[in-house]
Amino acid sequence: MNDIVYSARNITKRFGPQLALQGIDLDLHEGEILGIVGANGAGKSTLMKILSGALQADDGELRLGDNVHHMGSMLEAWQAGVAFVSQELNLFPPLSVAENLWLVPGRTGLTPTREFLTAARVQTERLGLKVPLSTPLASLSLADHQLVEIARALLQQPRVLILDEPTSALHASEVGRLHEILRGLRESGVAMIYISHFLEEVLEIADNVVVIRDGMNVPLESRGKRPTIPEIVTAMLGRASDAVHEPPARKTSTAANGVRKLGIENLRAPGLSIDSLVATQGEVVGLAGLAGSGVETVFEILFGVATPASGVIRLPSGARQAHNRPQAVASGVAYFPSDRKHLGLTLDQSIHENVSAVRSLSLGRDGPVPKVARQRQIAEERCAQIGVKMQSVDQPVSSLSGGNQQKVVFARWLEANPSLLLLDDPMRGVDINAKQEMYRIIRDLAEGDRVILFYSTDPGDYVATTDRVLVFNDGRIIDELSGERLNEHELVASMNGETAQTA
Amino acid sequence: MLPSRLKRFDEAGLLFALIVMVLAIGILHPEFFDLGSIKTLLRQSAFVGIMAFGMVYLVSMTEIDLSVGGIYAVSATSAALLIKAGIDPWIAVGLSFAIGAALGALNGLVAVLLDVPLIIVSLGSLSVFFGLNLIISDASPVFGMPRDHAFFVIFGGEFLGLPSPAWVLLATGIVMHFLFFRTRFGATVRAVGSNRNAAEFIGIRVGLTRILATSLTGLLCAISASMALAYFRAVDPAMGEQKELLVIAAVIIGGTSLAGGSGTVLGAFLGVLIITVIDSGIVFFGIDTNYARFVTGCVILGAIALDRILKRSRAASSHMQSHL
Amino acid sequence: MLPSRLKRFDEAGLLFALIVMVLAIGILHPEFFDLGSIKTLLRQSAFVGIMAFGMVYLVSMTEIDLSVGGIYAVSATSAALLIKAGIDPWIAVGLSFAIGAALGALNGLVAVLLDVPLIIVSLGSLSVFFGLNLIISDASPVFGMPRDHAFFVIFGGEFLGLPSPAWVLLATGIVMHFLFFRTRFGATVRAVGSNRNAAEFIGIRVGLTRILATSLTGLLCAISASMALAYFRAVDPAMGEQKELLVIAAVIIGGTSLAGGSGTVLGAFLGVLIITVIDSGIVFFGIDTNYARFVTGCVILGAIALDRILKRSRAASSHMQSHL
Amino acid sequence: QEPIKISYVLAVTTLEWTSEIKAGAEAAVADLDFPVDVKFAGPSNFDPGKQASIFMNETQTSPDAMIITNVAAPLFIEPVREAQERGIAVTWTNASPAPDFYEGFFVSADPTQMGLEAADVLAKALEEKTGKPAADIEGTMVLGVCVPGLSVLENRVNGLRSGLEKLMPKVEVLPTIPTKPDREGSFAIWNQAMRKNAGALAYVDACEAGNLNIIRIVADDKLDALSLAFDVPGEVREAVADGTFLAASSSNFFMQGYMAVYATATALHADKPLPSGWLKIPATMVVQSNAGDYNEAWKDMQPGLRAYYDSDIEKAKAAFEDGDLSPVAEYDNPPN
Ligand SMILES: Nc1ncnc2c1ncn2[C@@H]1O[C@H](COP(=O)(O)OP(=O)(O)OP(=O)(O)O)[C@@H](O)[C@H]1O
Ligand SMILES: Nc1ncnc2c1ncn2[C@@H]1O[C@H](COP(=O)(O)OP(=O)(O)OP(=O)(O)O)[C@@H](O)[C@H]1O
Ligand SMILES: [Mg+2]
Ligand SMILES: [Mg+2]
Repeated sequence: MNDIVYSARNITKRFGPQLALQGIDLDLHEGEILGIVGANGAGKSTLMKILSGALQADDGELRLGDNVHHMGSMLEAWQAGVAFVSQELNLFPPLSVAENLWLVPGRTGLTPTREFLTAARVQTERLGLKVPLSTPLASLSLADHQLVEIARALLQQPRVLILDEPTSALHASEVGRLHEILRGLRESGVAMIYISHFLEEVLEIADNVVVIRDGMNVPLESRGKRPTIPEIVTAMLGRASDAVHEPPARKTSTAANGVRKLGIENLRAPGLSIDSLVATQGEVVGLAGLAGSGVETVFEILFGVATPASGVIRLPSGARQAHNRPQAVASGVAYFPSDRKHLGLTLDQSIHENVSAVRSLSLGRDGPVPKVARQRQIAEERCAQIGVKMQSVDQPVSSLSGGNQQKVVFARWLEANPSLLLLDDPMRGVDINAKQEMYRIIRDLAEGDRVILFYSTDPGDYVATTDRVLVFNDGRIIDELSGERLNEHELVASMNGETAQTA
Repeated sequence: MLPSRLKRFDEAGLLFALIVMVLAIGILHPEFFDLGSIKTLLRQSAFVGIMAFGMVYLVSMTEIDLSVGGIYAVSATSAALLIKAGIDPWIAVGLSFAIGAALGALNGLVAVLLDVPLIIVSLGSLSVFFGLNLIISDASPVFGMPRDHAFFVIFGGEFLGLPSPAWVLLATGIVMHFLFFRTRFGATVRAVGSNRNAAEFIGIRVGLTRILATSLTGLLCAISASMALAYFRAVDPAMGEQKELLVIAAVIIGGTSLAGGSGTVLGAFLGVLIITVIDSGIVFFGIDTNYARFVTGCVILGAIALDRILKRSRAASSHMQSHL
Repeated sequence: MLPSRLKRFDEAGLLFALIVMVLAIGILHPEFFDLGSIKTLLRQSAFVGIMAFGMVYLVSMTEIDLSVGGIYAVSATSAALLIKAGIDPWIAVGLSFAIGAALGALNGLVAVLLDVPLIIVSLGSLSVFFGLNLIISDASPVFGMPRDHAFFVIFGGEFLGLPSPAWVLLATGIVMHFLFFRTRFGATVRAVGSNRNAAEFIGIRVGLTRILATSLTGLLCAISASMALAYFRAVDPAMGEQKELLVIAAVIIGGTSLAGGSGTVLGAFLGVLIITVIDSGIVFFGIDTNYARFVTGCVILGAIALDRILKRSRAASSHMQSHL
Repeated sequence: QEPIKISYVLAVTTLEWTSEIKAGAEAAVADLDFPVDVKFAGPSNFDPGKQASIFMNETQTSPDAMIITNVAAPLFIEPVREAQERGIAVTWTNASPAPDFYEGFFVSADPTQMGLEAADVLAKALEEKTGKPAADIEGTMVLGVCVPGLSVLENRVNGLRSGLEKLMPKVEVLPTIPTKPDREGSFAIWNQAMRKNAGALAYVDACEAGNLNIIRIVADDKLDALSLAFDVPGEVREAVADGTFLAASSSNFFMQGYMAVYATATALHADKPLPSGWLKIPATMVVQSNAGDYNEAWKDMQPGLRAYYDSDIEKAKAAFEDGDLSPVAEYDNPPN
């Protein structure tokens, strides 16, 4: 075909002893959105980094149009019209949104031009970013960071646009807006690569789907015109998925005496007003809401980061409200943060150091002179349980793929053996199989004497794990979904304030 | 309008600390408000301040240059030697600017080639530059400048009632502030400082940016040195010694964060003034030599504490406001 | 087994640089291999090295303490004054350890309370401590120690053929290495240095960790000071001046990264030796006073370059190997 | 009667010779029969840049006169000029105001002369020790200086070097080694230098820290080398008294401080301008024979040294009153 804009042949990449990519081929056509799927650690991001010049292949050939192109650096890629939205955000928090958008190689001039600023404003508004361009990036949420990164790439007016998990921190409505923009670009002939672990999303937007497994192309055998999710999963894993997940046998809240519970009464804080929230042991309670609805504030208060104006809190461990993080951790509260890069991990330390950090450092459970051999062994067991794809527990966490890093965040908090788990989007960027595994682990954890509060940007996660969902809007609980009503459709409607039925 | 601007004005705490100090000295010792006293203060501040502006760029890139005093010394000595050799002072000083910028660039180049932080390189080049200074000056002072030449008259003297170096300080300050916050180069410096990996990742020429910043710092050292030469009309081999800590102190007291990505030229300016005023205060209060250093340290800590406490309360109050 | 361990031995480049330097001096000037010469070198290294071990902890937490020289001075002077006042040297030195640790803790406490980096606080406390030293010593030397007392005999003398401070250096080095890599405290220090936000997030008491680390550094300064006191049997008011740069140089040449999260006590030890050997080399090669500083700087840069180039080629070769 | 206000700017406030200056200055104040206020200032560590800025700040407090302990003339010439323009009298001490500015009033001992005298002392001692005439003595000598480019120190070494060359032409005086101003730093350097040049006839440092370390190493290693000190801190004085050290050549900072204050105050009191020229202070060579008296005088510096130097002080006062001053240029270009 002669409308191939960008192609890769026999791309091979090693990291030390590990073969991350082994002879991958890829063709990208004009006006095509190519979905790429694969399990965590399959090599998707590595391939994208090579396509965008951020990494160099050990072997293989890249062809841009009709010419062999050596992508020596990202600068070359930008210049060749290839824009890249990477999985790990590459932004500058102290700089303003405008500066972040403007500061890409190839732009000349002393200061941003008026035209550029206008274009930037239009672009960010289309993506749904609701802040002035002069706002420092640091004050924005993770989702907004992701939008800025996408806007930066779009403003480059690329011929080829690569999006590596662009939606992992986005809410459904933002995803919708993005897809609309991508379709527009497709009309104008831009070729795109779209990576996501939300397979529905990929199927919805992509013209074609490529599956990568263990650094190799896998043929996608489809019986119909378009592949189905089970077919994709089979290709990704090399076998049929273990369990097509069934929603849990939901419990009804039993506020029996003697069981551990979390109790919140008359909680008042900036942007938050809760009259009563009770969660008992064995329950997984979903807290859902759109951006700024107050869920994060609840988590922060329970974790001792934020101080409420008033209210009574009783933690499952029996302790009163914690006033700082050490106290919270010591009282059995665990907070699985969504921002793994900044809050979740110490990226340049080894996996076993990361896994043991809470247990050994915050809680001191391993004594003043922890045994390294034992720590490594525990970390190995934990990582095997959650399915972290790694070479050894001695490698730095930064060398893991994004999804596998997320699993390490999960692992380190499990080590705390907490009685109250605050899960803030714990499955961000985790592949479908691992997600099933994490659903199961969360359910199992709930079987012990724990209280679990769960938040996710993916409505499907609530359906898959929680017993009931409290819907937040503007700092108030406006709805409670359980039983029959706990399905994706109702949930999204309720979050958007469209509760037709009575609560 | 004004109060809200003031609230966003990050250096208010430092300015307040400075004003408190100035008033404390001036009310008890009105001679301090003499024009002469103010002039001395400004001239002193200029020598350190001009260098500090360059260091703001480096610190905001999470870099520290310990060799600024050495660059200052070599620039001053080479200008003086060239003038003695009969070269026109304007040209000699121009050449010394080139030398300063080149030494700075050399620092940056070595740091980029070895891929190490600038502080490591400057630990070595600090000695190299001061050593070079001893070699070219033969460890002797350089005297005998043509004191009637326009260069010495203009920059060694006053302009509109203030010492010329004070005007140069002001001018470089404005330029450096503008460069830092309003230009592509400044934004690149801040970007590299805030997230070097990301900057590299998106294809910003990090090495080039580092070299440009060190070279700019070198140039500013040379400018500062030329002001000192114009005023002192002679150069001593000990010139520039121990200046690095002074310069770093000004930048850091000024509020430029070592975490990178942000910096304040205005803060460095206030930092320099605070340090200089403390020295004046010690003299005006006639503090015993044995106690002077102790008091200096306490006042520095006090100024820092005042600044941070004000910042925090300001942050808290603006937080409160937003709740209304 | 051995070669692979050697490959993982990060300090090989430094060790190589040191060996090259020692051989270069020793082959041309065999007197350098005198036991006496080695002893001097070790004793001298001990004074700086013991302090550097504490600074490794701080730098790996992305902190810098500029006041180490001040703590060293106050500890030495207070021990000497207490001894002169008739207190038993063992007790006096013990008290001076407590003073050193307390001054260090004070640094940390102020930094935590104001929520600023240690370097800012130490810019002030540097002056406070040296000022304190002048006040307590009345800016005069303290001498006339009971030189026959066991403390002076033991630590001012030798043990098993080497200067006692060298043994103390070794002992503190081993303890500090172990503490850094094997204990909860060390791991906490590294975690805080690697990602302070993440450490705070999981409930690590970051403030406490910072105070403990500064206090440990203060203690090590006092230990180093006691070694100097034992050997020189006198204290100058200028003692410790400008030691901070020497200590920081040792740590950074030693390879502890300013980016935080990792550090090397062994590297700091080699860094100290390199600096001391350069001084010896200048003397043995009889380098002219005017050139000495220049040469010192060049050798420092050379050692750093050698280390980094070896590190890089080692990284490349281990990469290559893995391809086979 | 308003006291005469003098600001005395020291080069460093923590070395013992500084307290000697202070004691001398205070003794002068006590001797004068009109009120004089002397205020001391200066950096606590050696930092000429800082000293210059202290000087400038001091001039702003409007004293009647300033006395400067000069170590880096280029940094003070302009500030001094400015001070003089404002009507402040300025007296230089310690090191001369350099070539540009030889018209000032300058009070100091002559470091070149001190070096020459030290060479004399060394030659005599070696003659005694070896039984040979000085001209026939062979061997090496090692000199050190801790701050290259500091004229006081350089002149001491230059004087010593030229004296040695004249008196003992067969002795090889090695190139000056760079030592350090602090005790620990200087110690390692001297230790290595003495090892490299083991068996030298003498080791001499122009700096205090070096002197102290040489004493220490000579005693510890039981070396048979001579040494003498410039500067006379307590440990050196004791070492001279007990014979470890051959001699100590004192720049006589007590008299420097005394005469600087005395001359400056007298001139101001008489409403006369300060003269131009060098009021030379005799240097004191402390050897074992006079060490007892000298050390006794130090016990209570102000009356002690005042009495010890009484006749020298009277002579210097007379020289000042008679205008019997040497040209300042002699400091750097000694007449042959
Ligand atoms: N810098 C590195 N050093 C060593 N190994 C690496 C490095 N970067 C990636 N790897 C390894 O390469 C493999 C592929 O990683 P990659 O990030 O491409 O996965 P991915 O498909 O993007 O996964 P995810 O869905 O979790 O983002 C993983 O096994 C990972 O551990
Ligand atoms: N520190 C604060 N100061 C002022 N307002 C705040 C503060 N923290 C939160 N808010 C406000 O409280 C509301 C709830 O915010 P919160 O971060 O809890 O939302 P969220 O549900 O976690 O949103 P997201 O999905 O974006 O993470 C928002 O309107 C926010 O602006
Ligand atoms: Mg990935
Ligand atoms: Mg949130």
